[in-house]
Amino acid sequence: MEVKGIVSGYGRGDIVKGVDLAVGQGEIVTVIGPNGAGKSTMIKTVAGVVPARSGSIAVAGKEISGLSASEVARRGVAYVPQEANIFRSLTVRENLEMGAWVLPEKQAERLEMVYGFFPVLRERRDRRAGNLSGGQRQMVALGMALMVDPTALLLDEPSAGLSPKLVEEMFEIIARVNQAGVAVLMVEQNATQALKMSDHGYVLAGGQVKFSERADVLLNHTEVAELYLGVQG
Amino acid sequence: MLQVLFNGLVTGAILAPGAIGFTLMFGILRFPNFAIGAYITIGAFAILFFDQVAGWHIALAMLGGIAVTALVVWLTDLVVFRPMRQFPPISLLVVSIALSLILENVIRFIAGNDVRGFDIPLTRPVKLSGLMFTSEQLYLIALAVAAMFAMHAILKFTKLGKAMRATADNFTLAEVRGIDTDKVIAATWLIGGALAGLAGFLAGLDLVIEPLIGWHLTIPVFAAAILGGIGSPYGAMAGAVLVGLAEEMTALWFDPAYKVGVGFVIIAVLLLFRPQGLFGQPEIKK
Amino acid sequence: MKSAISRRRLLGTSAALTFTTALLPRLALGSAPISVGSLTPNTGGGGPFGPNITAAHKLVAEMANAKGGVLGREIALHQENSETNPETAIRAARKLVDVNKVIGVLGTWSSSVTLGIMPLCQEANVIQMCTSSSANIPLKDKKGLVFNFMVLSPIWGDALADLALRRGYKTYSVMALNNDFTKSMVDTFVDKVKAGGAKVSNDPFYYNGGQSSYRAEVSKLIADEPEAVFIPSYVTDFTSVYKELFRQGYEGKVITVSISTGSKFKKVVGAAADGILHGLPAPSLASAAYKDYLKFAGLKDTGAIQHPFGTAGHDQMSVLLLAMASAGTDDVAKVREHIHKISNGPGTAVTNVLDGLAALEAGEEINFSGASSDVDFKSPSGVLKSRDFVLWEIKDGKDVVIETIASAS
Amino acid sequence: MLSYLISMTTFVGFFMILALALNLQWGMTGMVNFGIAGFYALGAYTSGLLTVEAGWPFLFGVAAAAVVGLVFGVALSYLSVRLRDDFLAIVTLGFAELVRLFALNEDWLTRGPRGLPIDVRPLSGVFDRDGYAIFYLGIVASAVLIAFLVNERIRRSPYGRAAKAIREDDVVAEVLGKNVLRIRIQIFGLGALYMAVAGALYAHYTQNISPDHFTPVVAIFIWMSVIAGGAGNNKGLLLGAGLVMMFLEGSRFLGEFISFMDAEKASAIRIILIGVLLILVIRFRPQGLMPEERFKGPSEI
Repeated sequence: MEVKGIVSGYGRGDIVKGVDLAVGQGEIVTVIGPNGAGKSTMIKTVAGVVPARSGSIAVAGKEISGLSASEVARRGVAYVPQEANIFRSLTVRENLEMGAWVLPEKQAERLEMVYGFFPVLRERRDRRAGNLSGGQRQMVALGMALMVDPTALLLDEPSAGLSPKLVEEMFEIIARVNQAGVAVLMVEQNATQALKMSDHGYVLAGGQVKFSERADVLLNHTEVAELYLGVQG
Repeated sequence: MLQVLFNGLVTGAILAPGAIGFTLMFGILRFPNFAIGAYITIGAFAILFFDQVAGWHIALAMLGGIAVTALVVWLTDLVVFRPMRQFPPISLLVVSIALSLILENVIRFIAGNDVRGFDIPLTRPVKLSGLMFTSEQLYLIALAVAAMFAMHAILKFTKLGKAMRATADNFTLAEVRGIDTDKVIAATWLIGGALAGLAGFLAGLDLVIEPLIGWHLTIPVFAAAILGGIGSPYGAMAGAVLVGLAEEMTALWFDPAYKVGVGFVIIAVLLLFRPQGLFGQPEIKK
Repeated sequence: MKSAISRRRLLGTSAALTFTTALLPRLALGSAPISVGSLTPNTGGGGPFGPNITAAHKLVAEMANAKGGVLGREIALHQENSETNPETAIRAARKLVDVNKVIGVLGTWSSSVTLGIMPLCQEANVIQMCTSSSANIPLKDKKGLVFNFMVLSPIWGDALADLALRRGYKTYSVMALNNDFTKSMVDTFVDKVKAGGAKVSNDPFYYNGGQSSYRAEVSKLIADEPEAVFIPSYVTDFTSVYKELFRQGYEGKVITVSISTGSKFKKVVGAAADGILHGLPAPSLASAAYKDYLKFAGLKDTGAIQHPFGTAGHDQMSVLLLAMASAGTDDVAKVREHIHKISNGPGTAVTNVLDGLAALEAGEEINFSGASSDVDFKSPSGVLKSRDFVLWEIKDGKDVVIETIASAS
Repeated sequence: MLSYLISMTTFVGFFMILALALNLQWGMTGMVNFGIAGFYALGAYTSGLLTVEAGWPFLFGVAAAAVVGLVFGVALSYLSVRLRDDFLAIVTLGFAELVRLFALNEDWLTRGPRGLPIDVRPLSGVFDRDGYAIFYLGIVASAVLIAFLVNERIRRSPYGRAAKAIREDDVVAEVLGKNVLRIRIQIFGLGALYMAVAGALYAHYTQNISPDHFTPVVAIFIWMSVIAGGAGNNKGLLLGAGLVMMFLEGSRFLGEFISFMDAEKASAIRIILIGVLLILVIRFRPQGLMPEERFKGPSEI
């Protein structure tokens, strides 16, 4: 996935002011940055939820900027929003079925795969998703995204609001999904943990990329560590 | 007392299809569509047309009328609401009021103000251990219950129905997941329109058909939908029966002159103290 | 003095008329038309009746115009819809009065509209002709410009109570549509049946039109199983109410006003309508005026009362036009006097505008009797002296006359 | 024709006051009110009853109407804090209907459907008919002018900008230290006061009121005025009110050209036209004919 010079925002001002980034096949790429840096808007722009005002977004060489969110989903790019990322009033199973809307013929097969990733969801498949615990809700959200057999996942703060133990679990799941050959682009507050499992990292501030490095390099970068990883120099 | 409950049930049965239709549309389109009353009127007149002008059997006329109403309602979306999808709810509310003025007067233009009724003879009641009812009232309840079950089946067991629930639950996520929201919206209008058509039939059976028949049902229908928890079809059904009961009781034990205010009072009290409705889940602040 | 001036003006006009006619021989009616306003309830509560009134006004005006108009001037009819809503009606009346300069506003139906436009009509010295029943109307008509073609509603209550008592019913329940028309009717009805030794078993109550059901109201009404129920109402709500009464198995007598039981009502409820007693101030269906009306309106004589308000509309326009012809002027004060003169007589009896105009032209005095009533007004107020009150029972889907009461008012 | 124009202008004046009131509540502060007819009726009946039954002079009646409008407005404004826009629309509509039902049913006070004749008018003996029409237009016009100036004053003041901040986002406004509840109550109350005063002036102008005068249709016309003119723009909605009245009444003159149609059909067509026009304005001119003026620079929050 190649993102070049995207600009986007709400209302009159721009929030994302020309961001370039790239996600290689099968890679995990993490974007970190302070609050208000435009991380979330950036990922929404890639997902087609917020329209890009300029710049290009290409997946496997094909341009997807300007497409609506549902068209982006059809192209195998599955976005998981940070909040309100499940259908609360539907059962777990119905949620997953909705995930397979664009790929109905593979629904049964994908459902087995997702249950394989998250056995607990199979147990609770007839429960209302809104009544599940926070961790299980995230599993539903992620599972729904996986139903389309995506080539890339876009995750907006997948660990937000989870207990430390669950955060650990979440990252493990993401790693497993990634090992199955899905590229991951995520935005994270838990920067250190996220970078540890990533191939590449970006630091976003003021709507622009401040640093772009291999994840391990970024982790040891003193300035980044001080400013964005909460490590005292 | 049993009789009062039954009467409330009959009124509820008349309100229920309209309330479900209203709440379905609200769930997905996120504005209170005031034209629901005009849709009901269209239903009553379309059925009347097939019944009296075309001379069809009443059951056939009902189905034909329901189909016509569904189509007209869907057309109002294509022509009026669709280009304004992103407008704030209050603008759409005003638009829907204007639309209901238009539809009501198109009917008046064609059919005039006269009172009319379906070609069904009135029947005397049957008395059964203190309960009094007529065969039409049983049909009426049966039709409303059938519509309820049909709605339940659609929402629960069909892919489109589930997608409707999903879209009502979380529109953005539905788009993100690639659900064809245009198709879902079209289905919502068609189904909502069909329910309004049925409501037109039920109201026409019970009341008198004239250009304002649906307008008179608008506020009770709103009240039923809000009472049941807006966006929740099952709640709307229960809400309809409760509004029916509340109206009956006000007229019996308070002052009939204030009956038409009951719907409003229910709405106000409920919205203030339990905005999610009696049966709804609290809405998460986004 | 004033009449002298207007006569002089009239002479002047006719001189000018001859002059212009000479110049432009093709302009048959050279002088300005006489404007008449029609303000009828074409939508809203009066919707089932308004269009008949409008059509009747138009019919009479066209008949007169076809014969060369009145006073040699064309009648220009300006029609507006009151929407049965005084807020709208006031502005419509303003337009009629201030723009069209009408001599009269005819056809208002609900009392709230008639009363609503009265201040501005009185101020502008414009005649009003209405079919409204509020007792407030004569009280507020300070200039004697309002002519009411309907008797006030207490008279209805009185006549219907008489009928009920003579039929021998001993217990009654009463409910009514909540409006001005019914309120005074209920009061007189209740007083009268009580005075007649019968019992009103419920506390009379009112309901609003446009409800989603009338079940509870009907249950409440018949809870004490009265021998008869009295329900003053309009056709729209009464149809729903009656369906409900029937479905709740009420076997007693239903008494109401005939405006609720017209042909459309009978079509909706079918055979179930049999047995309803109803009454209305109406001409005898055999009267020449009523037959004329049916002919002009292109209706068949069905033996049932048709166009209860359309007939009044016919009479309003006829009376106004004949009064102008009789007065020889469109000066309001004179026309007002002549309205009394031609409607009360004495003179040749006429029942339509054509005969009337012809008789006046022949120099006769006339006494107009209308399709809705004999049209005799009390003086100085424009309240009908009397109107025959006809009582019917519906039998086999048809109105059968039981009796006719000459009501004094 | 002149006296017709004078009386129509007077009617436009009532609409303008109502529209200015709605602009305070909705255009400037974002509070929905579909209960306009309710406040209008309260004002009309308050002044009408006090002058007719209790013999108060005109000015006192109008002042009492203002107070009653304010009281009910303040009471109802508490709802605006708790309800979403569209729900508030339904609840306020319900308020208006309850007021109308009260006026209809409590005839011991309001004379119910029989209507209340009001013959009290200021300086009624001084002028002739035409002169009085101009005089009364003057009264209404001054009321419009006062309301307009007050609105403009508010709009330009820091208070008005706070109100606007509430309209845009009341949470943000709260964070910025605005007393959201107080501003909402004050603005809604002031708007209700305008409406009641308009009602009182209307009552003494028409000299006969009944519950039928105060149907929800009034609210629809006023919303049309504000939407057509431009929410938030006081000048725009004066234009809007004028246009709505012109359209409502102007379509009467159209009637003369479609006289081949019977009256029932013609009036149906007229209402259809009104509906279509309203939808077209919202669709193609959502900001109204005169969009709200925006303040530039640091004063904007």
